[in-house]
Amino acid sequence: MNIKLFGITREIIGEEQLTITDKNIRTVAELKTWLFSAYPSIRQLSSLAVAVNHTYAEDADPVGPDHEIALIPPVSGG
Amino acid sequence: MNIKLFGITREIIGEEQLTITDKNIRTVAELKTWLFSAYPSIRQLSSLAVAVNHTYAEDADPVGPDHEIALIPPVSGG
Amino acid sequence: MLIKLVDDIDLNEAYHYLRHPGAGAVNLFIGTVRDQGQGKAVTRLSFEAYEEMALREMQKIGAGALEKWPLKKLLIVHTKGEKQVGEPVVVVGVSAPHRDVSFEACRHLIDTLKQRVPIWKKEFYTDQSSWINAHP
Amino acid sequence: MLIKLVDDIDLNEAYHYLRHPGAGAVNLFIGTVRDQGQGKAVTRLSFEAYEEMALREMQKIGAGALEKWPLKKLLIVHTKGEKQVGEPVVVVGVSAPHRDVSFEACRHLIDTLKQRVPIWKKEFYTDQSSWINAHP
Repeated sequence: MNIKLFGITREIIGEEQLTITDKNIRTVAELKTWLFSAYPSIRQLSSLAVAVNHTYAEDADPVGPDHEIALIPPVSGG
Repeated sequence: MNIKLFGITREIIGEEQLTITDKNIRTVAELKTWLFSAYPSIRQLSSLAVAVNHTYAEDADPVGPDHEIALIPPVSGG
Repeated sequence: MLIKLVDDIDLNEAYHYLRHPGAGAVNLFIGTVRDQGQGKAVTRLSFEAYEEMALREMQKIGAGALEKWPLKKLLIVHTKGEKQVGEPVVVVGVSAPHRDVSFEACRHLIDTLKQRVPIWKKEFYTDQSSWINAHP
Repeated sequence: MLIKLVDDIDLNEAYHYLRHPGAGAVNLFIGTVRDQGQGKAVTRLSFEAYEEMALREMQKIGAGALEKWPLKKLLIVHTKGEKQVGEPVVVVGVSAPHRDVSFEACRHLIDTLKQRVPIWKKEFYTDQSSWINAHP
């Protein structure tokens, strides 16, 4: 499963894309738990959303290799 | 005393400027009373203000030959 | 503060006037000639202004806004003469550090202009014409 | 509805897009690079966008506004890349029959854009830089 990274999450993780092979990650909530553990400084952000197929996803929404997944740290456009 | 006319008051009176020689007209209120009597259709306007020296004047303010006086029918700029 | 009566509105000039390094927000309101008025089709408009007094009232409105809000720049520009459907007739605008103030102040400028500035609009329809707001 | 990500904002294009014979009111909000942020002097900004999703969110915001208000036209244009102090970074605008709606809808566009659209601003100061809003 590939995860696109932007802004501060790109800088924290140090890549433009993260590849996760752990098959136990099947929901947005599980993905966030995994990220918080692997990259503790992500916890310090004001918020962290996950986009699945270009749409804001809920914690219970599924994630998998067929989805376009991205981390959305706090936005600051405008 | 000369009175500048704009918009619908210019059309009602039929002139760009009105000259009044009646010496009994010494205030804005007296000027309005005179106008309402001389040009009854002015009464039908939504409002009528009088400007003295480019400023909205009150009923009690003086008017005379040394002032620049104008009738201000309801404005509609913008 | 840019206050003037013009034949035609230049929006780029307006925006460039408002730019300021201390401003994060610019709000511009542009009033344009609508194709309908009083329930009839409008063919064109004409504006008449008591120019000296209109400029003075516009200046008072601008000065009042600069006193009330922390604005960087402010403009009020109105046209005079004949206007066709779709053409801009007035532009008001401000620049401010933040957007709240920019919306509030810009709204105040156009509302107050419409209440106080001695400019009169005549709408022409296919068969007649009317001075706007003149009668109840 | 004009929705796009661009290198540079063209305000004349924006205004010409919004013109409509049925509109009496146009409101435009332009966000610009301010010379201060987080209490420090800003030297420049950089915007990063998740482009496909940003465009999709901008389209949703526009569609929502067209449903809620009787707008004639609507635009949301954001820049990407590097911006200097004073440069415009976003323009949102609407045309509507009357001014009330134009102010309300334009305000809604910029507020919602700032909440939802996946674009990130990095401010550069003389000695460091910061992703805006990232931390509490």
